Amino acid sequence: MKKLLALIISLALFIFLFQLVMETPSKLLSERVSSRYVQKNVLSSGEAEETSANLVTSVVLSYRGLDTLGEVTVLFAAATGVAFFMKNVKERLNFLFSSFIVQTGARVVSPLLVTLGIYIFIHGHLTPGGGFQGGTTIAITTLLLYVAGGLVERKRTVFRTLEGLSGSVYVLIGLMGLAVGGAFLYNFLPLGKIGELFSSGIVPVIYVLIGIKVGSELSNLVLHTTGGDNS
Amino acid sequence: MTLLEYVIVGVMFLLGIMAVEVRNLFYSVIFLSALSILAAFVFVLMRAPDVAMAEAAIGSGLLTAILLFTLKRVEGGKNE
Amino acid sequence: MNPTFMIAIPLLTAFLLFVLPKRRWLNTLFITLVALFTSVYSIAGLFNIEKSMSFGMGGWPTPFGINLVVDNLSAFFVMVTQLSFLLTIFALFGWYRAERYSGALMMTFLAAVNGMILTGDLFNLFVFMEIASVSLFALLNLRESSGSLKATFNYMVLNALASSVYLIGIALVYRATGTLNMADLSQKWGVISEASATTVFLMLLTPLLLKAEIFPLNLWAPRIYGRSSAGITTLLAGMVAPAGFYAMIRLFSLLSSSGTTQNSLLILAVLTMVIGEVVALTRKSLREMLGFSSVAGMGVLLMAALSNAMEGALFHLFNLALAKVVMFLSVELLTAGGRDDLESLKGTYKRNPAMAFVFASGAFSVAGLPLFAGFRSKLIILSDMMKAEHYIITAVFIFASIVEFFYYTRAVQHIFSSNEEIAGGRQCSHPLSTLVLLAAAIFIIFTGIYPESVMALAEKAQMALTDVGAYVASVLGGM
Amino acid sequence: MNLYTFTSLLLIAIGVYGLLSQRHLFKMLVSLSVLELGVNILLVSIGYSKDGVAPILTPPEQIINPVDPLPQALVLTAIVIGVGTTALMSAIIVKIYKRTGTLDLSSNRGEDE
Repeated sequence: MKKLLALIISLALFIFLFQLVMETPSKLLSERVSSRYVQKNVLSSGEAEETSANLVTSVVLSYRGLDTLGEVTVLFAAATGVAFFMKNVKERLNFLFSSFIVQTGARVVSPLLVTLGIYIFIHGHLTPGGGFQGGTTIAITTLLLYVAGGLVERKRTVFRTLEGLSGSVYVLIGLMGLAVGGAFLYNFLPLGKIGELFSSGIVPVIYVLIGIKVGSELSNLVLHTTGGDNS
Repeated sequence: MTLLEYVIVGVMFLLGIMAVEVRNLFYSVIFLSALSILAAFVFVLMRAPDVAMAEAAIGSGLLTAILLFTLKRVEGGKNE
Repeated sequence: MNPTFMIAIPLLTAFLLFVLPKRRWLNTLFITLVALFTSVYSIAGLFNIEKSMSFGMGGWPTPFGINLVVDNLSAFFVMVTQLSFLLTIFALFGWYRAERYSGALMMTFLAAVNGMILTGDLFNLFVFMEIASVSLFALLNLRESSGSLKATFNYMVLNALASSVYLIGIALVYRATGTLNMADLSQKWGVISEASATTVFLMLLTPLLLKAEIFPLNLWAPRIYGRSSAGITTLLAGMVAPAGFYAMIRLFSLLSSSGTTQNSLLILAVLTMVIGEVVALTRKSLREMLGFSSVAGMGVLLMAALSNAMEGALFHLFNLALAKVVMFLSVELLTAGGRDDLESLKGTYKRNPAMAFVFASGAFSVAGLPLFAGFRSKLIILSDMMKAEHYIITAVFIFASIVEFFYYTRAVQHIFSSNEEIAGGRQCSHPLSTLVLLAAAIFIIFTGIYPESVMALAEKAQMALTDVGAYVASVLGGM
Repeated sequence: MNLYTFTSLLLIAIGVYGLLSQRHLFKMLVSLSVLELGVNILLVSIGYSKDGVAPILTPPEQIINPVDPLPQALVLTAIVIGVGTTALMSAIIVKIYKRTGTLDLSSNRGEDE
């Protein structure tokens, strides 16, 4: 009976949303804010003022940089919250596939995965991917090492310090922009040419920081989900 | 191409229903993970490679792990 | 004042707490310093604002980048929330020694609330709302029980649902207008047809109504207020609810909404007020009573804001936030987290007379007793509503005020009634908390006698709210 | 309306259905995830145009007719926020289970009030 009611409500919601989407007009890309992002001509100066080849990166880190600082903070708060909840949970999960082969395999694969993660976030302004994707890859390595027999158990404090450090440096870079260019997160490094590795100023620097931060935050999250903090 | 799209959408619909409806919580998480992977594929079709990478790594990788750890902690949840 | 610091400094502190050595006194010191800094900075800034100012992040012109807006209205709200935070930090000094986790969460929470008020961008607002809620979820369980955990889970589900609705709204807004900046949006709002504009507007309002505790999205509130530690629920009543209210009236003034929206929201506000007051009357637990009363207070604010009494509403918001924070904190210190039903509170004034006095001044202020701050603001709301000829609502408001007056005097009477049994155990709160709360209580009475200074601020804030043209011009000025 | 928007609305409806019909906390979590996935697809589909190309510049050539990069940036944010809240909710679920021994809302066992 309750299911029937839920079904009716969700069907009604579907029809309602369908009509709503049909009714709202859709603007072409050329009339949207992002058309200027695509031309890299927000300041109407005629030349590229932002030089990441990956347009999503330039939106995420440059045009809407404050969102990204906030987003990293959400993750930070969530990881801290999980740690907060789990700090009194003493017992640990023991479903580790800790056979010799798995451990060796994890040891061999994990450096490769970390390298991949680092590659992804260093090239975040050139190719798809960036700090979040690379950071997640690193966190997945942590997960692998954990599942293969708790190989990262004693490294927890390192992750927490890394998390705090990269976050502080991120904010400090933002404040430096305020001091140099008069606006928080102002891009004060030389911009270079589109498509080169050393281009677009502070964007790759911040993406590397985000990579480290997201990587350590998600690692923390995973490790804390498995049990409390007994350091 | 279009046929592929319709198939994917159909499978996603089914997976979504199953993830929500199936009694066994373990299967539910697995269906959710599969749904995430298909969503990542849809993001690729929508020319959003960044989002697709994030969804594949976070949604179907990490989130699944976290949910499975949780499930293990609550001893399968005993859904009855 | 540069609003960047209001967000960046608390965030920096939150991250730094994990780098610095693990010492509780060090964490507490840092948090206290930051709270002092943001309060002083916001109050100093409030008196230096000539006109609306917009700060583009990253140096981008505004519809393209994210901007923070400082005008008399946002500065007023920032000031209110900073004072609530400062009071909470100082009052909890006695038992709350910040360990790293909760300390960092306090800081991210502070940054997020400031961001919610200062931002001029719809999606950025969403991000800050999420930070605020995520930090709060853990903090609400500082004194953990299965009740508080379940209440938090309930709140989280509702919150996630409201956020999804908001995101759908953002998707539609961006699809139709191609912008996410609030000022830019107010110029392009007309593109959306009347019918769907109302729906989209309500979608954007959903999480704000949830934050501002308006019926029917406030069903989470009684459980949270009743079961979490009262020292932390001050953050909800004194910070999150005002921030949500701010974003709501800002959107109202920027996006012209239809008369039906206004009227239906007015009905919701009146319902919130009436239900809140009446249920508060029936509650035995003091915390729950305060929770319902807080909900009812938000109803009063929205009602006044929607019926041409904005100035009084802003003044009342200030009084309400201060009184609520003071009351929650003194209840926490009076009961020491223990039982809080009215019977067990009999005679507690002997245990801690200072806290009893503080509670009484907060209660009388909210109840609207002459000499206290709340009386002045309620009077202004009443006369403004009479001038605008909202007679029926005024009558309901008077009825609700009488109910409120009744249950607050009952609570105060219980605390001050003599009870021989309890007289023995004398218990003191930390001298610093006592001092700060006493100062706040005296300030409430002072505002009640000389309301002019706060009133002038509220007046300026109200001017800033109505002057949409100045807001839009300052944000889009560079165009 | 394109096919992807349609899919996203379907997923949103499924998520809401799950939230309404399930009384098990873990299933509510799963339903919320489905709902958030739907919202994310909706956001990206707002920026999608039928013959657009991925928004990545290849330097010598100009980019012609890219899809809108802004919704993609928003969705990146939304995905990360989503995983954060979900992780926090699962931590609370674990705690509730430790205290009450059940995750079913329909049974009120273990309410310590």
